[in-house]
Amino acid sequence: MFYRENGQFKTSYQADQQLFSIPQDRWAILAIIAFAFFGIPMLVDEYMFRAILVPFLILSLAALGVNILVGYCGQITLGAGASMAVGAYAAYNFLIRVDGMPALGAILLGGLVAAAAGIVFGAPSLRVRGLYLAVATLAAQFFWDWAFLRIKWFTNNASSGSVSVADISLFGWTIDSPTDKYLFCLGVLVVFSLMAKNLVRGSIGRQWMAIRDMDVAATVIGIRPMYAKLTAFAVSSFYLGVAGALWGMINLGSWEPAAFSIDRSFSLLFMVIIGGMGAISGSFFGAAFIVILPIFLNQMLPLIGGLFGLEVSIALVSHVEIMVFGALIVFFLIVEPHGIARLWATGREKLRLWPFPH
Amino acid sequence: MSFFLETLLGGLMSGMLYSLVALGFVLIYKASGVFNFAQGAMVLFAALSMARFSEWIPEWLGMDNLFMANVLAFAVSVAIMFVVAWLIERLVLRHLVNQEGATLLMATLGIAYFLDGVGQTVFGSDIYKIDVGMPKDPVMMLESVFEGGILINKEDFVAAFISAMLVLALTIFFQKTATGRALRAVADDHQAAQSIGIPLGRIWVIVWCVAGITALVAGIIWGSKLGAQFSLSTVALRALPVVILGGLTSVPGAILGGLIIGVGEKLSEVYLGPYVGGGIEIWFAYMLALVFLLFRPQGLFGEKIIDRV
Amino acid sequence: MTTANILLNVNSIEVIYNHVILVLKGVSLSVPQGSIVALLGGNGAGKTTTLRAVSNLLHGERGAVTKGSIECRGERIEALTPADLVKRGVVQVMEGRHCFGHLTIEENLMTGSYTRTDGKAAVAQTLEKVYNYFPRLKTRRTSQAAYTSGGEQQMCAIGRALMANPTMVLLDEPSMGLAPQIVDEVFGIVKDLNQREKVTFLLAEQNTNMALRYADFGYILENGRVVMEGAAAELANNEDVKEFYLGISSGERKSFREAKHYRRRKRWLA
Amino acid sequence: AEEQFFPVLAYRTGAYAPNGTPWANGFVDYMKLTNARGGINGVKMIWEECETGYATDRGVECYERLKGKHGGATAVQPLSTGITFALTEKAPVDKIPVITAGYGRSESQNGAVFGWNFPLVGTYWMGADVLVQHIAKKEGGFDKLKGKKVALVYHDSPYGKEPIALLQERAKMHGFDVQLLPVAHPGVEQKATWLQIRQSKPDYVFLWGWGVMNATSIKEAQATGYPREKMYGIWWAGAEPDVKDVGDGAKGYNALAMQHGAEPNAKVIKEVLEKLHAKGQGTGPKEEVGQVLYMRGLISSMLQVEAVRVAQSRYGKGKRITGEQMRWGLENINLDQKSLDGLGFAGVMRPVQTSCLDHMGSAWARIHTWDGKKWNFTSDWYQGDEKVLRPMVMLASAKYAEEKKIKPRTPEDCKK
Amino acid sequence: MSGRKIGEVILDLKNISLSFGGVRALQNISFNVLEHEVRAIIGPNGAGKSSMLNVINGVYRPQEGEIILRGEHFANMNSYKAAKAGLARTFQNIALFKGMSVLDNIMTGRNLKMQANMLQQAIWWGPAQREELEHRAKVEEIIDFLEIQHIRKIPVGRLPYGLQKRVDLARALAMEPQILLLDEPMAGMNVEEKQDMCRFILDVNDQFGTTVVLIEHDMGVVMDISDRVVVLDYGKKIGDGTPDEVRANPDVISAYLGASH
Ligand SMILES: Nc1ncnc2c1ncn2[C@@H]1O[C@H](COP(=O)(O)OP(=O)(O)OP(=O)(O)O)[C@@H](O)[C@H]1O
Ligand SMILES: Nc1ncnc2c1ncn2[C@@H]1O[C@H](COP(=O)(O)OP(=O)(O)OP(=O)(O)O)[C@@H](O)[C@H]1O
Ligand SMILES: CC(C)C[C@H](N)C(=O)O
Ligand SMILES: [Mg+2]
Ligand SMILES: [Mg+2]
Repeated sequence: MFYRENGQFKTSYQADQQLFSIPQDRWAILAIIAFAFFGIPMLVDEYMFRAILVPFLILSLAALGVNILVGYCGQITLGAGASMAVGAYAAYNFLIRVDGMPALGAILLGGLVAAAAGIVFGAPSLRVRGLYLAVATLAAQFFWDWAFLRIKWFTNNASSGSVSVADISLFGWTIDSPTDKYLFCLGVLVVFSLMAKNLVRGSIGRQWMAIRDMDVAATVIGIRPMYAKLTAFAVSSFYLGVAGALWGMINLGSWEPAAFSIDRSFSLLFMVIIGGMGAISGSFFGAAFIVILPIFLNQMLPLIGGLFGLEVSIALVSHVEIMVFGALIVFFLIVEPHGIARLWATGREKLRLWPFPH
Repeated sequence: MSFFLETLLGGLMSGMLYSLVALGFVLIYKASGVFNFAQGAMVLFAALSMARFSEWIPEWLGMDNLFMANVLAFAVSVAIMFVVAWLIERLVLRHLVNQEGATLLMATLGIAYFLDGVGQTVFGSDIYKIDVGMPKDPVMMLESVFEGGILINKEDFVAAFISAMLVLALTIFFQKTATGRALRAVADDHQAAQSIGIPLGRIWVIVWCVAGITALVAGIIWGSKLGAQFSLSTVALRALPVVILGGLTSVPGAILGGLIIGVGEKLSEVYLGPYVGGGIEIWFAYMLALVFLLFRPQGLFGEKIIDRV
Repeated sequence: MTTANILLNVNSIEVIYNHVILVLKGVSLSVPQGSIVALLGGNGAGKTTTLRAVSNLLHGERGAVTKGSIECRGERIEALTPADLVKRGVVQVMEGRHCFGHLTIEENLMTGSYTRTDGKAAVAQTLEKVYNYFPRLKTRRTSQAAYTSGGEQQMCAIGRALMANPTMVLLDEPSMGLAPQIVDEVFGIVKDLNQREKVTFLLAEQNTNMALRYADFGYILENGRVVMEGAAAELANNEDVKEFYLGISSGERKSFREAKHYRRRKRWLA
Repeated sequence: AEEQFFPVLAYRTGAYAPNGTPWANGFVDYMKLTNARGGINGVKMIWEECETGYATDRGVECYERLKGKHGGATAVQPLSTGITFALTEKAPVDKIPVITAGYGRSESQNGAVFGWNFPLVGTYWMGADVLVQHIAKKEGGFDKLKGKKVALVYHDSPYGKEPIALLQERAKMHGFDVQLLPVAHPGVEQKATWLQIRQSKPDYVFLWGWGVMNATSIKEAQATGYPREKMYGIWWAGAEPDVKDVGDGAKGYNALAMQHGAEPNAKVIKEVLEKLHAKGQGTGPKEEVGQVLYMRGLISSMLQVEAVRVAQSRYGKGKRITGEQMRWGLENINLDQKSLDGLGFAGVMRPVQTSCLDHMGSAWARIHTWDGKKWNFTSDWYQGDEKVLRPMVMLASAKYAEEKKIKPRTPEDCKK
Repeated sequence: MSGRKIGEVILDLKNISLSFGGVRALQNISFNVLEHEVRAIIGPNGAGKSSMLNVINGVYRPQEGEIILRGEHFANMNSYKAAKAGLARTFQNIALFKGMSVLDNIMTGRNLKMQANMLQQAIWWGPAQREELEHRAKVEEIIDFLEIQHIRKIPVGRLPYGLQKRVDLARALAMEPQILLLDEPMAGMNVEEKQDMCRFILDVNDQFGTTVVLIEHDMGVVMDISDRVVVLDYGKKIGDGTPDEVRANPDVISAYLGASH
């Protein structure tokens, strides 16, 4: 009904290959982006920006990176946090060691360094696969955790191992207020999402997916696994590195290696699986689920308890929070094993047929 | 020399303990193709249950016999792990038949969160004591051979012995029973297994129950060493390199992997650590596993990864 | 057909995949005790889906029977698990073989006997029987199934189902990928089991020629609907069936070289 | 009536819950007690808890969430050195004092640079200094420390690294060796650490642990036969959860007491039991009231309450005060023995006096030892050595000021 | 017959032997393929037919023997080299990329011919888009040719078996191969569908001059459309010649065809 496609004809392959080939989608996306840039800054308060929106944007970017590797190229990784850390510390070092280094430059260079590290630690994927690879990527995770904790040079000899950056600026725009931070991250995310979408719909994206779905067949049609896997590691790590740099420099301001610990790696993987592997939009859904749900539960549970006249102790809230969180993960998987993005797609398919059931 | 031996022994002992946790992973993977991230949470849950019931039961029954209290607590915990297995099958796995590995893995993560939450709600989040009478003080041995002798930790010794027995029992269970074959079939292809009448539900309950009991034993041993507390669930992270090094599907692999990792990480920490600032054992363990994988991508004893067109 | 000895009765079922894809649009069929019933139809007609619905394997494909009923010996079976069904003697041989890749051929066969309770000796006897039917399997008994050839895997899948000593077998494309000789043999085995051991077969087949030769009764499925049914011999003589399913027009087999470019397919229903 | 809002950053789940929970119980109980006593000149205290799990990012999230609630946070106590580091730059912007009683960054004692950090009653440098003084005394003088070896077993985080600078400074002065042994979060894997200790046989082991790490260290010491008598923990490694399930194995283990130990007989504890727990309004189990970490929370809370009282004395009795006014209050705490006695803390702690330039306010500590059942004081009072500490604090804070382009406040600025 | 003209030897296999542990899948097999011809390989199950194809395009490395492709000797062929050299194939156990749409599956076949670098692809507008459209047009021709327009956008995992086989063929065709290796392309199809498939194969052979190597169990098909047939039996070659010669060969009859054919 809402998706009435009758009467919409495509007269060229170009039209058919557009990002969002259904006009309704295209307009919806544009409207969302416009609202994100202009509407949200007028509507929400500082807390929303700092505690929810900025983390959501940055983690979406990171999830995008993980999704490229896990969802599109089928290489499960548990070292995403390490890539973020590499990006963050590299960007930090560029910023403080190179005079006049612009912040954006440092962030992008951080991404590149992370990409290089990603290639090195992705190399085992040429031999090791599946869960074995997943666990092997933990080697990178623990190694970098250790390196940033132990090698003083990385932290500019800070005795505590905690580093911090002052407010950063971009072409004279000092990014210090929460709204600035939000807009900056949003800008980065929009550009990077677009690029990710382009990559995955182009020939490199198809190579990744081919490797994911059936690598022997892929080699037979002339795809080199080495090239496909390592580019996936590189691109993914680049995204993660940029996200890490943003996380450290924009969101946290000061951080220690624990900010990029194995928990981060896990939660990024969750985002991708819950959100939808192999769907760009899945990264956003997943990040929203993982970032917002715990905060929401944390705030709502006492209220719900209050409704029933129960005084819910803080410890209990925390415990119930993780219980509900776990239960919801399972629930969503049962409803749709392919993630929220697929759920969304199915819903859309139903809308197209609506009001007929089939 | 005697110090080297001590380190080696220490490594072997911790290796045995890792094996015990690794075994839980292997069991479930082997039998259902699921990589069970909830294993750590199960260890914690089981340990908490053991610790709390051995404290509560004497209170309720007003008795004062440590041994009896432990026996009863163990029995109750076994029952609880059975219920957990049953619920997991009912509420989760049953609905995810024939789904991909990643989906199932994710589901076990959900289970892990849930168990962590329930465990702490029901049993509390303090450090609790598990006292099954493990000897705590060290003994010196071979004092005549080495100067100062070598120090052996009795507790580790007992623990290693129990692990070895458990492993033996499980190996027999897998190889001598018809269920063993059915388990492997399920791991390969849920749907095909169903189509020939293997009752997935029952198989899963059995496997998770066995894994639960393994977790209980691991929980008791680790718990009596470290206290039953939340961080027990992180011992799972120590067991992961063991699992992949030994091979996800191999019981003996879990043992040998555990020994290699245990020895490797202790030696590295003690002999290499000081030169680079210490704290290297965990990544060293993973690197070690990774190096092995480069030569044998399926781990030491894992089933060969099949790719054919 | 009398209703008295109907073993399986499928009553205008509707099947939906993934909540949105409607595949079966009211399929009804019945399988009498001791018969061989063939389910024919082109690619995507819904043969496999029908068999899955009967054996309750739809669940794992995220499909569901949304209308109609399925009865086995008068008992509704939609709610049973596949394992329950196997205990009642109904076994499916899945399309695309689905052998347990890591298990050896012999282990694969042995898993088929999981539900058996009649003792080791009886099982060993059945194993011997299967090896007699498929000598090739015996020579490959110790290799892992994933490394056997396509045809060997197909034999293994069929043999595995026979290990359960079934009273009814749902066979999904048994001839696929088998050498002509073996195809003959497989159908021979089907006939043999049917006549000697009174095993009932519901057979989804593309090889219409073979299927109609051995079956008693046939249903033709198109687009999720039954478009034609009748005794096998009758169907085999039907002009349309001859032309479209047997490749015989005006009494003669046409050379594959002569096939025309334009679309020839006639549909009974859109 | 007016209300004064306090965020409570606590951890009651996860690996650090056994230690975080009693602290939070004491912390909240004192606020309840204050309300029961009629508030601060009639101003009621309200608070909201947020679970950080001792994780820095979640701590920051909690801070952001709570800082603006109920008219704004008065002060925040993050209960983690890592979170303190993260908040150090945010606090001046938001104008919310960060109180870190007994933890945090040691150089933040210098209020001229760290205008919003308050490491009241103790910093890790001061703690480490006292420990060195103590072992020197045991050995018979600082000169006897030459050639000795001290192993530092520490939580591998900003917290654990904090004392390293001081120990190295002292080591240079007296010629002893420091062996650094990091333990990764959460600290249950220490076998290799203790094998190394067994090999190098240090004369003393200092323990800078938190959560299960503490108990694990003591158990490993037992398992490798290292004498517990030669182990000294910081005050976060000297409470009941650290030793109680080790039982006899912990006998002889020492830890620094941040002035107080377990104080079940203190007047204030009697009052808490009577006014709160007897009425079922207490926080946490009754048995734990008065234990070491509970006391620490209670004292942290009391210092905060007293700072509000001080601030009110300047900005208006019975009025709600802002974060900025709170800072003034914190810089002008002057708790003498008499006021402490009045509050029920007689015998629990020594007087505290802060100033704009000294945000610590007291540098006293002593040792207590576990006898298998309870903690007993086993040393005299020590005071952190100004001559060692002051230069280090000045140097480090000057470096910080330069990095962050902060202009240190002068005594004149303080008068404003 | 059409205008195609059988040419010289394009692919020559010499003394190929391949074994897996104890299984001797291929024993000293030699045969050749002429340019533009349709060459069939037949034999009982497990004879080594698929293994032969796997050897030709480098999935398996034979222990002995060599492959001569257009005069060039390949001691160790690998899949990438084979693809570069113009070999394409379909698979017995369909090896499509399950998560991708039909269109994307076929587009992967164009991969070797696409040049845009990663940065260009990320930006999309410009060279990447131009190239993409160019290849899309080629792919659409194939889609047209195989009459699978209606399923273009559907993920292949959902397609019925027969259509999947057709997509598999489309993907191979997209590579514009000189030699097309087909492993049981008609398994699981009914007569009518087989006729379609034959038509496609013959058309490809005819219009593009593509050489076809075909494994098939349906003798009707093999006899009707192939120019020459090689017969394998448990690793050994037992016959080689025109369909009529092979049909008359007593070894072949007893090993494979059975009396009825
Ligand atoms: N898991 C699934 N999800 C969505 N659609 C499906 C699924 N399985 C089958 N279908 C669709 O259902 C229809 C019928 O498929 P089915 O496999 O039953 O056909 P079939 O008659 O067995 O065909 P074939 O002879 O090719 O095996 C097809 O259009 C197919 O696309
Ligand atoms: N990778 C492998 N490892 C072990 N054995 C193998 C492997 N590939 C093939 N084989 C064996 O080699 C023999 C030939 O197999 P192949 O697949 O080539 O047969 P085929 O002629 O294609 O048979 P079908 O007609 O049944 O497909 C079989 O016995 C098979 O088991
Ligand atoms: C309670 C604490 C603040 C101690 C803690 N280990 C720290 O970070 O310093
Ligand atoms: Mg089918
Ligand atoms: Mg084959």
